[in-house]
Amino acid sequence: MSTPTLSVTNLRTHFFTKEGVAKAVDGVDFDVAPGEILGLVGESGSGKTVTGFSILGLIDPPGRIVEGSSIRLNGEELTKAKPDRLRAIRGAEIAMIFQDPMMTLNPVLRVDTQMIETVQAHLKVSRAEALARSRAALVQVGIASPDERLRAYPHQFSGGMRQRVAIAIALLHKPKLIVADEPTTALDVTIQGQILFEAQRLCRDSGTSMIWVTHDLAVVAGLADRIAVMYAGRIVEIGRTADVIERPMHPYTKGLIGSVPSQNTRGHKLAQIPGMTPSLLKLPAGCSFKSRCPIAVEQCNTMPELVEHRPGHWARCWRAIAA
Amino acid sequence: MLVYIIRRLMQAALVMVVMSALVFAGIFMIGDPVAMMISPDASDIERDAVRASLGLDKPLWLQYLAFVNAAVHGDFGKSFLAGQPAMQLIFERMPATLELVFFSTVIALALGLPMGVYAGLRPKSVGAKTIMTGSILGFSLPNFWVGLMLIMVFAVLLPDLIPGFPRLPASGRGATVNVLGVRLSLFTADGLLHLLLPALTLALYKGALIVRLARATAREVLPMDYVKFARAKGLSENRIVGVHVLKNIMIPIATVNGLEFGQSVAFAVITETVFAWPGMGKLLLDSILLLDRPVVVAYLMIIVVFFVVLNLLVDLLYSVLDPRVRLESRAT
Amino acid sequence: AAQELKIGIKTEPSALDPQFHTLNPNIQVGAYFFDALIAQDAELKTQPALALSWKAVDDTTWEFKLRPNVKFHDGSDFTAEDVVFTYERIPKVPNSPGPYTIYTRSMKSFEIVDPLTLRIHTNGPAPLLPLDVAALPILSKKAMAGPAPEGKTTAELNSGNGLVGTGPFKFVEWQRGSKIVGERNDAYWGPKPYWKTVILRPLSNNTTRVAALLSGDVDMIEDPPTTDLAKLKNDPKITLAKAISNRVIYIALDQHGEPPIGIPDTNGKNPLMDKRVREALSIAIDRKGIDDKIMEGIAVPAGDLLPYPMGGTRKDTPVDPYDPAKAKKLLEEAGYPKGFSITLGAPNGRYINDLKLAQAVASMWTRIGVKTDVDANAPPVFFKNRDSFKYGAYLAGWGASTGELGNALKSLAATPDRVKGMGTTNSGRHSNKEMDAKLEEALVTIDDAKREALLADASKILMAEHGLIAIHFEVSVWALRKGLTYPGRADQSTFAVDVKPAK
Amino acid sequence: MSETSLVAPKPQTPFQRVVSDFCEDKLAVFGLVLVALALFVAIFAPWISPQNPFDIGSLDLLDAKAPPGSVSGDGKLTYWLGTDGQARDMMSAIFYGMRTSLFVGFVSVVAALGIGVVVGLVAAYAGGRTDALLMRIVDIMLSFPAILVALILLSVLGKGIDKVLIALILVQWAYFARAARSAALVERNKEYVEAAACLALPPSRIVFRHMLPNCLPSLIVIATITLARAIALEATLSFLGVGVPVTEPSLGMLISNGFEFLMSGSYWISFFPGIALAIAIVGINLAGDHLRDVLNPRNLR
Amino acid sequence: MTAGGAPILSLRGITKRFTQKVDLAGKIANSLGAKVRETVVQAVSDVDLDIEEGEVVGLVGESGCGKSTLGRIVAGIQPQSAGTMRWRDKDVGAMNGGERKAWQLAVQMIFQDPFASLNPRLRVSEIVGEAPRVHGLIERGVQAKYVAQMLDQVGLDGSYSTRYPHQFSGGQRQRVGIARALAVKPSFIVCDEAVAALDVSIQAQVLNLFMELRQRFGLTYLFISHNLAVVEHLSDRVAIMYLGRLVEIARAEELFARPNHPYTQALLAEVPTLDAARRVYKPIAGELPSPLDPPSGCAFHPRCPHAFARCKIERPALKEVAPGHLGACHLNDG
Ligand SMILES: Nc1ncnc2c1ncn2[C@@H]1O[C@H](COP(=O)(O)OP(=O)(O)OP(=O)(O)O)[C@@H](O)[C@H]1O
Ligand SMILES: Nc1ncnc2c1ncn2[C@@H]1O[C@H](COP(=O)(O)OP(=O)(O)OP(=O)(O)O)[C@@H](O)[C@H]1O
Ligand SMILES: [Mg+2]
Ligand SMILES: [Mg+2]
Repeated sequence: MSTPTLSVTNLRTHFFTKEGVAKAVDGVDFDVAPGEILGLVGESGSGKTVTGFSILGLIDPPGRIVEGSSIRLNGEELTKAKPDRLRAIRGAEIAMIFQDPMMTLNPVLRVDTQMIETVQAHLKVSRAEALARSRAALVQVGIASPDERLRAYPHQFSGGMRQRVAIAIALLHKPKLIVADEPTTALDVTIQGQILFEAQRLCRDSGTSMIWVTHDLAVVAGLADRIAVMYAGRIVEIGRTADVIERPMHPYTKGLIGSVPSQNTRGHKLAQIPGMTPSLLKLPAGCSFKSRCPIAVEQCNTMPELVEHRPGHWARCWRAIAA
Repeated sequence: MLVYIIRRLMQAALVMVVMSALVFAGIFMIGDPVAMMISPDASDIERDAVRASLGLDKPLWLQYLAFVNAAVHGDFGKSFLAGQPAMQLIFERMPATLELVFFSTVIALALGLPMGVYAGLRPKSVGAKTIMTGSILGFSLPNFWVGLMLIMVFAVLLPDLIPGFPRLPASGRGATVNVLGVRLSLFTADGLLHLLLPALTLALYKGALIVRLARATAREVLPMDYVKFARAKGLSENRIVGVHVLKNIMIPIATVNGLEFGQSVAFAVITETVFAWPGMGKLLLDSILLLDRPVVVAYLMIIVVFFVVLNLLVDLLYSVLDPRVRLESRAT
Repeated sequence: AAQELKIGIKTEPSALDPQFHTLNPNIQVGAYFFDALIAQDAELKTQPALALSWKAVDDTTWEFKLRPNVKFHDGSDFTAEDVVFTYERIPKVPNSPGPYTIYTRSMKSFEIVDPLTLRIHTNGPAPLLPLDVAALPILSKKAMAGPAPEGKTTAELNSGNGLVGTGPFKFVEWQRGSKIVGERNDAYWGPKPYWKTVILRPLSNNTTRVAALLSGDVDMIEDPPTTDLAKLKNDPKITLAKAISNRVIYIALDQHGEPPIGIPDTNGKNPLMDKRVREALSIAIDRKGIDDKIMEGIAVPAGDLLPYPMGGTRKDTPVDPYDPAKAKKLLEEAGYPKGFSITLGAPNGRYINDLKLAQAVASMWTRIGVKTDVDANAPPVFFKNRDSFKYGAYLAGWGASTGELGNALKSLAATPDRVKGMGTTNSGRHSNKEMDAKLEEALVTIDDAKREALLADASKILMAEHGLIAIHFEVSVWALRKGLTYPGRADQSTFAVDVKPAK
Repeated sequence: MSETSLVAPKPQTPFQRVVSDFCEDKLAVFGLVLVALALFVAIFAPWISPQNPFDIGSLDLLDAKAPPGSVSGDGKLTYWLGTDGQARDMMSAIFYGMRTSLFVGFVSVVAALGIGVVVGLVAAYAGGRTDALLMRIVDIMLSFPAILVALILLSVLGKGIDKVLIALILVQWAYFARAARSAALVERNKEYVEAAACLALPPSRIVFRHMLPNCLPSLIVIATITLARAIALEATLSFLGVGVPVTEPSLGMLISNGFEFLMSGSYWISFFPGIALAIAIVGINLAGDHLRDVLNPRNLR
Repeated sequence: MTAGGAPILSLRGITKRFTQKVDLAGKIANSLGAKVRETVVQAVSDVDLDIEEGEVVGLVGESGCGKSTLGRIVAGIQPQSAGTMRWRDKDVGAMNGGERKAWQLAVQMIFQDPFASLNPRLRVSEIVGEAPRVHGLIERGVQAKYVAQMLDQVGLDGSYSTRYPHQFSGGQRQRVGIARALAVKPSFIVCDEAVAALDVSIQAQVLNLFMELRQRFGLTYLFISHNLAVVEHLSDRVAIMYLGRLVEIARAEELFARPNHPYTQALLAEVPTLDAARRVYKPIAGELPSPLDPPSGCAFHPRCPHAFARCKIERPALKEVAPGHLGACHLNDG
């Protein structure tokens, strides 16, 4: 593998709230290679979004990236970067796409304003040139009559179009990495298809790396090169898509796969993971999944490490192979 | 748009009819205008004559019908007290009130908006808490008290105590210039000086309101996804606060301020009384106390129209500020 | 600027047409621009003005000799024509809320003997005609010419059109609510005013008015509030001018009969019908204390309806002494040893300290056992209540513009009679036939001395009966910046002509 | 299926949560203390006042305008805060004034809130013509000057605190009606309202049992602000001579009456009531402000 | 599913228009030369659908195509503008008071948003127990017991009844919503995107619950969703909706195996599956047109790869293409 675009090691992002310390992300490691799409999967509250925001340095108080974490973009350490440098990186080298397309664009500013300001935030170019770039970006994501669309306000767009505008904004500076946080969850299947199509084409054509966050394994199954499964602030399994889907090693991953309804499940009970995600405020010692795990053993009271059980296929489970 | 205006005007007409009927009944219930105005030396016969000449001898509903009939033809009656068309009296006074309210709005915005946004950005800071506590005083101190205090302090005490402290005029309107046939004092130094204290009195309340509103909306807008997205785009903090946040804050501020503008115009009564400001609020107050019904009715008519126009402007402004709003759909 | 006088007045006139509204501020400002045939001096005694002399030719005819060589502001001559025009215009003024016909009601016809001699024929004996005439400023017939029946209309006069008189000042402008500006009439027939320009600014709020004076916005104000007098007195930059006024503050007691109004605990008996009770209520009032504590020394305890030496007053009028012990005894004699309850009506903001006065009186009455509840209201409400007899007792004021007792007695104390115009403001409905007779005789007696004697008798009867309780005469106060003097006037008017720099 | 492994959140009622959240802000607690103080004084005025300022028989004009700390003419009483122009002990007057002001403020705001909420909710739920009609009435009320309303009432019904109360209610309910309507319009489109409709619950129940509790928090915050406004408005009416009866002065009236004494040096007649008013209002709003944050539905999640 | 017999619910020509009328002001404006027209959103057009007792019918379509509106009409929350709805062979429009209430309670709805659909200020005991009590199904005294029983049915502990909605997770909230519906003993449940807001793992729990309840109480479902996988998992029959109209109805296996309408085909192509093979997405072109101004003819023609001239002019009718399989496409004629 060539040098990764992004390399995250031991990322720990904690929220210091009045109820206690919420360890939203607690020791996450992964790399993203150039042009690679990494699917980050996990149930609600498992820390996917926080991981994304951590990479962009957008954690608001009371949250903080804890000492000892490391996020490297092409070798540059971001956790130690100055605010100005971070600002320069955001939007230019790392871009982000948010979940809800209805909320990510400022409703009172025209689309051109929101695009031009992004161009000008990182490049000293004239308005006209910024506009030309913006137009080009809209064309790239397949928006028809871009000139007209530029002069419109977000509310005049459908959800799918808005999400495409958001992607266009992310593309303006040809970033090395795009963090897409559930960008299709709020959209229809047909529109989701369009967005997935754009994303795929993009990475293929421009070599941009992407982290695609979702809670729906099915979405990333056909898209991602590799999949990372998160649970309670940690990555519990990571590997090539085919490996993870077809030969999952962590019981949680298995549970997830089993709970996806499909043709084959018709008339049957879906497999379901019992119980709920434990509160991040008081995680039990050891494996945080043990209370819901069908195959938990005594050993699970100590935290397992993320171990490469097969080539390129890592899992954080004592019984990974046994399962 | 046209429909919208027409709908508004129809509602205004309705409100006017009800309002004038209420005023007729109300003044009738308060007392006898003639008893207020005529010389106490006058005999009953002379009083009856005056009543007849002012049309007050007829049954109330006849008086009202006569009024409506005349009003439809554009005649809103003559002031009992001044003998002049009530509308004319009010229009004479209107510029003074408008410029007072306008100036105070400017002051309130200039002071209130930055303070409110600051308090919204740093809600836990000492500065924010001071601002918020101060703003409570701003809208809870009675207007007349603030006005009189300002007069005492800036027109009397400070200049007396500190030699060389500029003495602000305590009352009345300063030199005026004629702008398109309207007398305005906004454009002369003397005029502005006279405006200062009364405008400040009015601005205190408004400013307090703006501070609170700005803070509240800032707190609502800041956690929005689009603010975070703006950060993710790498925009500078200045642009985020100054454009993305501020433009969203301006929507409620503009709406509320527009409506408050109307309220202030309508009820600048107290400030005008305290500062002997020759505006229409003072006219209204005097007219109410002297039961000068035509003026009160005409005044309220004007205010209704004024509110309608203002609402319209506010809605227009609203649709300019907030592109999501289409006027037709907000027709209430 | 030099020779500019700015006066903070309490109330703005409603019109500049001197025949539109019989309102004190109108009358006051009228005197800046116009003269009447007769003027009233500071004590309200008649003085020659545009008329040099006048006399009653017979019971129903008065003859006036007019002052020669008087010019209107527009340079035209003043003649009897102008006077007749003026008087004849009065009934034609439309929509007047306070018509001047109350001053012309006795006038039957006018006779111009020669340009400077005028005779007025009256409906009956009109002893007070000179006083009526004094209330009627003379307009210029020429300047007043216009298409309306009344010549120039009120609206035109308000804008200055036709506002041409013979008075000490010429009209410059009126910005409603803001200021009235006059300029010295250099051709004035009388003593010329010192001031080149005079500006009247309406400042109705007491505190604002004082602040305006203190801050130098104005040179002089009317009626500083009593609470500020002490401070103003000690202020080295301010002088005060005072004059006892023609306004009496009194309490009227309901005497229409039974059941009483607002007295719930006497089993339907009206204690106020009893002279002893009325006396008790009067002597329960500590007029001196009120004068000191509430009026800050600007009131004179009253035992009559006008201060001496105005027409019909007696030099030795006694003021009811403060004697709560005796008051209690009188109540006991009258059969109210435990007193009773009563509501005292009062206006709020019509007379100097009216509300505080009512409260003080209530407190004093309560101390002798008459539990008093003050019902103070905004003036329109007060007047309505008073005129519809809602009060068992009410506090009010009366300023006899004529400066003689006939006016006050007729309005406040005579038995109400709609046709004769008697007792128009007698809402306590006190009635005393003996007094009525004296008064009615006085009202048709031309001879001044005889008339005044009759009035004195009438008022003596009234006061002995305690038909009304007179409390005090207001003392009018003006505050001026140091270096100005003002002699003060009994009618509470502020005339810029009389304001002069101190020598 | 098992739900037992779930970490059960403490069964804390919203009320308990509000209380515990509220107590976190020192300033708000301080505000609450001020309010408690004001309420104490107001409620117990007749028992803790040195003098009954309503009993005009006990006033001796000779003691008028005594500075703070003077002793009364009969030596029985010390006027800690001085006396006013009527020889009323300022401290007693303030206690009673607080009573009147808070009474007028609270009652008028609560009543106005009640009327406004009903009108606003009904307008929002019914929509159409009912809505238009109710809102026009609100418009009329909003443009009707308070002083005119007060004057009409005083002249028709006579003098009294209750009349001032009615005037204040008449003037203020329209604000609440507007606010309640816009809050209800938001609530009306929420799915829980549809759910209630689907359960065939009667409309009155949907409006008052379901929508109302969700509209109230924002209205209560408006109410704390309006309370301050109401007290100020009452003071202004007193200033214009159409306020509470002189014999039952409110703080606003004490301030406005005392104001004329300010220039002559008898500062205490206006100053102390002013301080008292400020304490009450600042207290109410400090507490109210924080209450707003605590009641914010977003914190309910 | 019972063969034969009257369907439990039968819709004929159900249409829903949202109209903004031209009022007096508009008329005046028109007389002044403005062109104010009535705006009509035809959210549901001419829907015919029979649902048998015990059946699960899936309703699928893009956002804004009128699924929720149809669901609300069925649940009696909104009246239709035209068409008739028969409940157990009785015209709903002609029902008397008692029948009406029985129908209203018999048809219940479960909503998409587990946060907005529960009143945040009511305790669970009230949320679930209020309606049965108000409607006299239970006595006040037994409410607590009844609520506990309902909660138990949806797999929640009875002790939760004193809690407020915010103290639950999304899946639990959805269960409370289901308990609320079950509490009035319905026989028909409209699920409007009832699992769309839930995580996959929770979704599975809720879907299982639906299946279980169906078996236990013989419930009939109208299951609205845009998630084809979920619909496929659950439904006996599936109806596809496009811009207010039903374009295809068939038994689930049939539909997924042999989609007739081009829109259905496109939809199926989009469904993400747990298929680790890297897929090449090829989306349907274009966006959903505005219901304010629907295309002429077949509403799908602007996006349809097979569209020809006739599609622009004539609207295809819903015709049987195979036994029990209805489709609305001109291709079926050729
Ligand atoms: N500002 C904050 N303060 C306290 N805790 C927070 C904050 N933001 C996030 N968290 C906590 O961090 C955890 C991870 O949140 P995150 O948003 O990353 O989850 P997610 O995996 O993106 O879930 P979802 O699928 O619902 O978006 C959650 O338990 C959340 O409660
Ligand atoms: N009350 C209403 N007034 C006007 N138009 C409405 C109203 N309710 C729904 N509509 C319109 O009817 C159409 C269908 O709406 P509906 O909510 O039924 O769609 P849906 O298929 O449920 O969409 P989604 O998947 O987004 O929930 C939409 O265009 C919508 O804008
Ligand atoms: Mg997330
Ligand atoms: Mg829907």
